[in-house]
Amino acid sequence: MLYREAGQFKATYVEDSQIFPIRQDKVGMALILVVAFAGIPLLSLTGLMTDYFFTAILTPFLIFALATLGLNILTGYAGQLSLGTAAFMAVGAFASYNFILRVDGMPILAAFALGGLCAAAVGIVFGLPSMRVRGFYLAAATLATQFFVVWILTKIGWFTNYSSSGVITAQKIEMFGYTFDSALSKYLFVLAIVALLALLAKNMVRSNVGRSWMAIRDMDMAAEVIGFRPLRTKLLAFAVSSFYCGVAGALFAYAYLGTVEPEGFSLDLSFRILFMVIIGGVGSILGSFFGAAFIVLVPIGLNILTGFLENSAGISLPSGISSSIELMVFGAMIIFFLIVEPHGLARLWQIGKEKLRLWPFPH
Amino acid sequence: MATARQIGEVIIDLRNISLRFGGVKALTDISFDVREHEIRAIIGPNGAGKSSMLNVINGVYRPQEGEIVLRGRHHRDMNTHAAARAGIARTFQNIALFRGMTVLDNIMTGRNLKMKSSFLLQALYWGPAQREELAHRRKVEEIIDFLEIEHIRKTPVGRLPYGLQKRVELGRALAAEPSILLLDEPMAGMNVEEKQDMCRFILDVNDQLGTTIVLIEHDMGVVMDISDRVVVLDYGRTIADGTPDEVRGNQDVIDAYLGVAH
Amino acid sequence: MPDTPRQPPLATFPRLLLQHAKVRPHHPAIREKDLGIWQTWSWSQAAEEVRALAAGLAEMGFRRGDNLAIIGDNRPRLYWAMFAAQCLGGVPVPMYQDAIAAEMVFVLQDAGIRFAIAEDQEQVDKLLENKAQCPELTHILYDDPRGLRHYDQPFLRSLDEAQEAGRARNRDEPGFLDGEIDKGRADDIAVMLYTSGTTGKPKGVCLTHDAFIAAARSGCEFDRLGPGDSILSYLPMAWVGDHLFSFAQATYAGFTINCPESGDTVMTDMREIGPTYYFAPPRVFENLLTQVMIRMEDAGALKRRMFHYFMEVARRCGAEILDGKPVGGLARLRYALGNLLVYGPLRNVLGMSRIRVAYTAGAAIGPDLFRFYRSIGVNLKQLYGSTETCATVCLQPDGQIKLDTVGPPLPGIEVRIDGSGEVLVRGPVMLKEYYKRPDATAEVIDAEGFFHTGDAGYFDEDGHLKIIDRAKDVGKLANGAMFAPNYIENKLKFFPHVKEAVCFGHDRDQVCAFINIDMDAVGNWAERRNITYSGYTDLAQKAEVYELIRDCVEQSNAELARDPMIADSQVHRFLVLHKELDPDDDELTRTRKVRRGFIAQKYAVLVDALYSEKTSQFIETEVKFEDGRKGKVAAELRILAARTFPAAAAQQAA
Amino acid sequence: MQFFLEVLIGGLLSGVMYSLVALGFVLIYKASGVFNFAQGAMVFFAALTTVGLVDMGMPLWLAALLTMAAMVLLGLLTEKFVLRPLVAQHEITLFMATIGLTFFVEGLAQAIWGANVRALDLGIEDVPLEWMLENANMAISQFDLIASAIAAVLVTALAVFFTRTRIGRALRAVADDHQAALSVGIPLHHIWAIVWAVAGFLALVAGLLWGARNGVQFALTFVVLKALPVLILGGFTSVPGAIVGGLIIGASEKLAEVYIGPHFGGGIEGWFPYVLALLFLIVRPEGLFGEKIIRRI
Repeated sequence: MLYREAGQFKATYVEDSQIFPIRQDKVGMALILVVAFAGIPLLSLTGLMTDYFFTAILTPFLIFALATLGLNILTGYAGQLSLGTAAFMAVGAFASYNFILRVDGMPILAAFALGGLCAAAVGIVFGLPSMRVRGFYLAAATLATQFFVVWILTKIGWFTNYSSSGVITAQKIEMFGYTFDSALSKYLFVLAIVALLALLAKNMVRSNVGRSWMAIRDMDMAAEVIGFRPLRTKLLAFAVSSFYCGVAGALFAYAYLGTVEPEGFSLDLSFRILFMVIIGGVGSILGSFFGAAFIVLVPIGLNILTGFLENSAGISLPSGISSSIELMVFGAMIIFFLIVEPHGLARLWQIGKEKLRLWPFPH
Repeated sequence: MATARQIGEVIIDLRNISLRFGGVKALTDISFDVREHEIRAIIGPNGAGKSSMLNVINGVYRPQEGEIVLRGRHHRDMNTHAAARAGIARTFQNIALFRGMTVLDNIMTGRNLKMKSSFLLQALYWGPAQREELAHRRKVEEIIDFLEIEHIRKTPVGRLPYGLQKRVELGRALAAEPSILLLDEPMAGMNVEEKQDMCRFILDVNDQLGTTIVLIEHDMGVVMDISDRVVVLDYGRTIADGTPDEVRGNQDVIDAYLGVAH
Repeated sequence: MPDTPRQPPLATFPRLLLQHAKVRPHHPAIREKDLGIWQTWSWSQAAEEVRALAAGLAEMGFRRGDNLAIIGDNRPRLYWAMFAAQCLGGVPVPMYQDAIAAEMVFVLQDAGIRFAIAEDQEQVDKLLENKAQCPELTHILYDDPRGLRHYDQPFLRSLDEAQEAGRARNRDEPGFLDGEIDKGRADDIAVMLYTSGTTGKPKGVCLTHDAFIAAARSGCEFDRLGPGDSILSYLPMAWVGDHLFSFAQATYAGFTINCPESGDTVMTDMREIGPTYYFAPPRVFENLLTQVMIRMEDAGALKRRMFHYFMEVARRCGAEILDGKPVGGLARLRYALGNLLVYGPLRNVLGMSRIRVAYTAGAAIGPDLFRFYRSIGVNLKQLYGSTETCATVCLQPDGQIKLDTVGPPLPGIEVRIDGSGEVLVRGPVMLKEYYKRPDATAEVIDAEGFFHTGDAGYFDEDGHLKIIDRAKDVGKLANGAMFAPNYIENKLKFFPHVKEAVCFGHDRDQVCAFINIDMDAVGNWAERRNITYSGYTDLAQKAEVYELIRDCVEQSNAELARDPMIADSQVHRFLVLHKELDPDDDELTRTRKVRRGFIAQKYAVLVDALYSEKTSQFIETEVKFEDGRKGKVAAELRILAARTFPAAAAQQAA
Repeated sequence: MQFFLEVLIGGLLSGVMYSLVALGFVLIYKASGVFNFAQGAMVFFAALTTVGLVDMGMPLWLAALLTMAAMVLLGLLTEKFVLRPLVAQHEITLFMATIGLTFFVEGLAQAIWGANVRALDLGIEDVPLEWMLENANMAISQFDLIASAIAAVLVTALAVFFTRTRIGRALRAVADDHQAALSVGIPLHHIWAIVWAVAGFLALVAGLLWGARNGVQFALTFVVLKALPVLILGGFTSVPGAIVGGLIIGASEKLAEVYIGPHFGGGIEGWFPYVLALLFLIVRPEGLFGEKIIRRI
């Protein structure tokens, strides 16, 4: 209905292969970016938005979206299931920490990039079994990453700068003499990085490299026969995915938590990011954002609900119950989505969009 | 229709190929050759080893014995990547398309060996990478035009009917601009009209691009119509080899194949 | 728009083309959907292509006065071929691309074709088939080389080759082509269009540059068409409408024409391009509406209700709002909401969002159908004209749309109704002559210079022309009342379930009809009711289908009863034909007009049965399949009586 | 040498426990092609339920019996609401669904019984066996020995059940070919229900044994993580593989911890089995007893 596409013809392949070939989508995306970069900051300056929105919702949402994007590249596009996402995030976080700590004048962005590259290197090493194994054999192999990385970060004091508790405190984010210490500035910092990396990811998946991933995912034998090299393709997916997770991990430490310990990057975190992929949409860049938003918002919604029940309805709930309920809700949601819409919120969005494009016709 | 293509030298020579899976013999001492620009058919009853033969040629299976001579170079066996580089493309008996991708993207994958842009440039989708992508897009559009599948260009292949999927798969193979095209039952499961179309495409490819074609097909009418030479397999052995007319008259073939299976 | 088009420098189409190339060199002249995108040629590029092609043709021996046959779908190079012929003082003769080979012989011979340009292998094959019968045909050029690699006939060349030769010629002899173009005069024949020949052999209608430029100017000025407009060119190039809208008007005003990828993709291509200017014969509008209704059937209940509610709103006030008539504020508000929710999106999916003006002509359009498009905000108008008048006689002006008239005569056109009710036309847009047929020319142009259209009609009180039927088709019932079969058939055809209708009644005491059901609409209807059927013939003879059609016939009878002039023409008995009327079986013309006389003869046994007491009749008919094979269709056809209404009673009821 | 043996035996004993858990996986995988990641959560659920019931004053045997019923119910519900709607889906999808199930079951267990660590007393003391201590100077836990014995009996019983009984054979048929299984005359749903019930029983036993040893706590869910390398090593479809794999993992993990661990600051138990399994995978992707997969196209 909102889509009025008549007359939007393409006279060149450049126009035809744009990320948003439909004008309405382009305008919509531009609006979202304007709101994210200018609207929200302006709103917060007027005091209508408290820091809570940034520290508890928007910033973690963006960071998780980035990690989800990373996992989606590996699992959604290249079809290699990984349960070690948190480990790659940990590598990114601790590597960035050490680069800044040990190299004088290391620019923060360079440190994050190097952190991501370290994660990519680790990803390549632990992606090697994908040469021989697939499916949940591979998933089990990625669990090894999870345990090994956390163990090594805990056991080797050098990584945590010999902190007795294993906890590190991330350095301040400083660039060009400006310190990103307010909630708003950290949000903008994260937003810029996530927006850029999302664009790059989209470019990759619509180019030959993206097609190579999807080809391996959909029919590896045929992919091999037409000339894709399976191992190289898979390892590249591992590397890119780990890079994204690594950068997300660095942001997790620097722009979200401030202090982290290796155990913070637990298997549970890996699972949560996998859930974001499943609920958001396997093999969809947009879905990564949907999934992250969903998983970030559900506990908040549940908290509000239980708070409401206790305060207004006078029902007293046993302590700790809300985290149990959260687990159950997550579990049920995953099963529900896998059964009802295995392609997640992104597919629902897609269907809705198709409906709008054909409105008033049903199909 | 008059034909201008000249059948040339031997391009693939298969010598004494034997292939076993565990204890099961799939191919036993098979030898035959394929000449440049010809349409070479492999026929035989189910389980005769036809698909295995194609799989040996492009390196999916590695035979235990024998050798493959490709353009005069001797190979103990092939590997898939080297085969693709050497200009061998193929389609599969059970369609092996990338189901999650559109027709356009599927055919684009066929051009991967010709794409040189670095991964980073692709991520930026900038300059040479974009130009390369669009140049190949044009090539792919020509294939789409050739196969008359313009209307489904942006449809995910999983949603297409069988006959069209077969056509898209041919498109993906053609995108590599192969010099040798291996077709594994390209007309299986098609209706008469679809078969006619597919025949026309195969003949056009062979004729206009000079592509050498090795073809497995069940429909005897089609095989006899379009191929230059036919090799007949039965139980993993060669029982006849020659022009369609010679094969048709061969008593072993009549006994083993025509008389029994059909 | 050219400043002074009457000036000699712009008196021919090639000169107009060169003018655009000079004035708006980078403005898109033509687009074609090819290889997935809309390939675009600017006016200067188009002019260059034309120059190459013209010089190439000259190089191959194309001479002043030669006729150039052009056969194919709407393709840029075929449009350019028209210019190329004109540049050299030759005459393009576009031919219907779906004609079978045998049908082409006549035109090839009649026009003395030496040069023919064919779109592709299919058309080349047809020409080759006729070559023996057309010894003069010595050059065949083709656009698309696919499949033609092994055609080694020396007279067969590609357009690429011709253009290559032409470019060389233009390099070597720069002044040559301009000299040829300069020789062109306003009263040279610009194009020869063969009439579809409802009766007898086709005649070549010779139309001058002057006439066609006058027609183009008249239309462009009337609806203010300018370079910014664009049109989808999908109707046969041999048809006068396409030549006027896509060739003459585009060349006059400098707007963009768009060629669809293929016949099957017109709908999608239309949606992509979103033309500002559109033409379609009534049957296309009818099919579109049928599609809309069928697709809406599948929608959810809520959406369906919303759709019907707003369609009702539009029916009440949509056309008035479009005409700028006073409409109440609440109705306007409702319409605005409907526009947001239904009409706008509907125009969008139909590709009509940007249409400023759309025409229909060629046959009468059902008033409800016409009103539907206007009410959803498509500025659809009716136009009246014929091949002999460059399709330019009457046109409805904005704001003065009447559902049952074709509007007042265009400026500069004189229209007169003669004693027998026939419409006569005089003006600059008239044909020069029928090619090599002075007898036929004399028959249609009288001493005063009026062209006899062969249509019956009259002017209403506002000076709008109302066309009833072909003059020769208008007959009388046995009781002396007027019988205009087309008028009744059109009424019936407006029902989505009726595809074609053929009415009989001349010199008879009552009217009876053959009906063709619409396979899509009735098939869909049947599936909803779980009626199984094996094919067209089977479906057509289902009792339920007959009841459905009877309902349509009776509704149309009720409407006919309202007009005392034609109340006697109500359909008393009808049958549903066992096969679809088909141009390949000569039952329809290529423009899909019913050949009533031929049908009456072919199915005489059925007509007799209609006028007897029989309730069924066996019939066996030979049909031609697409591949040229022949077969037989046989069926026992049921005949049903329909309720008729006394004229007065119906008026009371209404 | 004595110390080595002590470690080896201790490792083998815990290896038997791993086998027990791994067997639960193999069982379900063979019958329904599902890699049931929720097996660990089921162990946790079973232990917590039993302890909870005992704490409410029930005798152990009754609590165990009721828990068994709950496990069967859980299995049936899982079959109906998770597996049946996902039938014929890709095995990775099923695997991810069981991760969801893991969360759900963990949440459910804690929602009912709370998240506190509880002790479970089976009446077997976790003390070194005196006889071994005196005669061989080796500290072998009495509890481990008894637990292993129980596990070994169960494992053997199941192996026999698989190869000797009609239902067992039907189960194996299901794994190979659903059509063939139907022709045996046992409805597929029944087979799956039986399998999930048996898996629930295994979870219960494992939960009781592990819970009694280490306390009933959330960490019990991690037994699934111990079982994974066992499966990789032994092959997903092989009962003997699960047994041998469990022993290998149990023994090598303990030996590595004792002999290699100190060089790295200890705690390598968490990942060592994985690395071992991975290295093994690269050599033999189908596992010790798995069938070689021929990829046909």
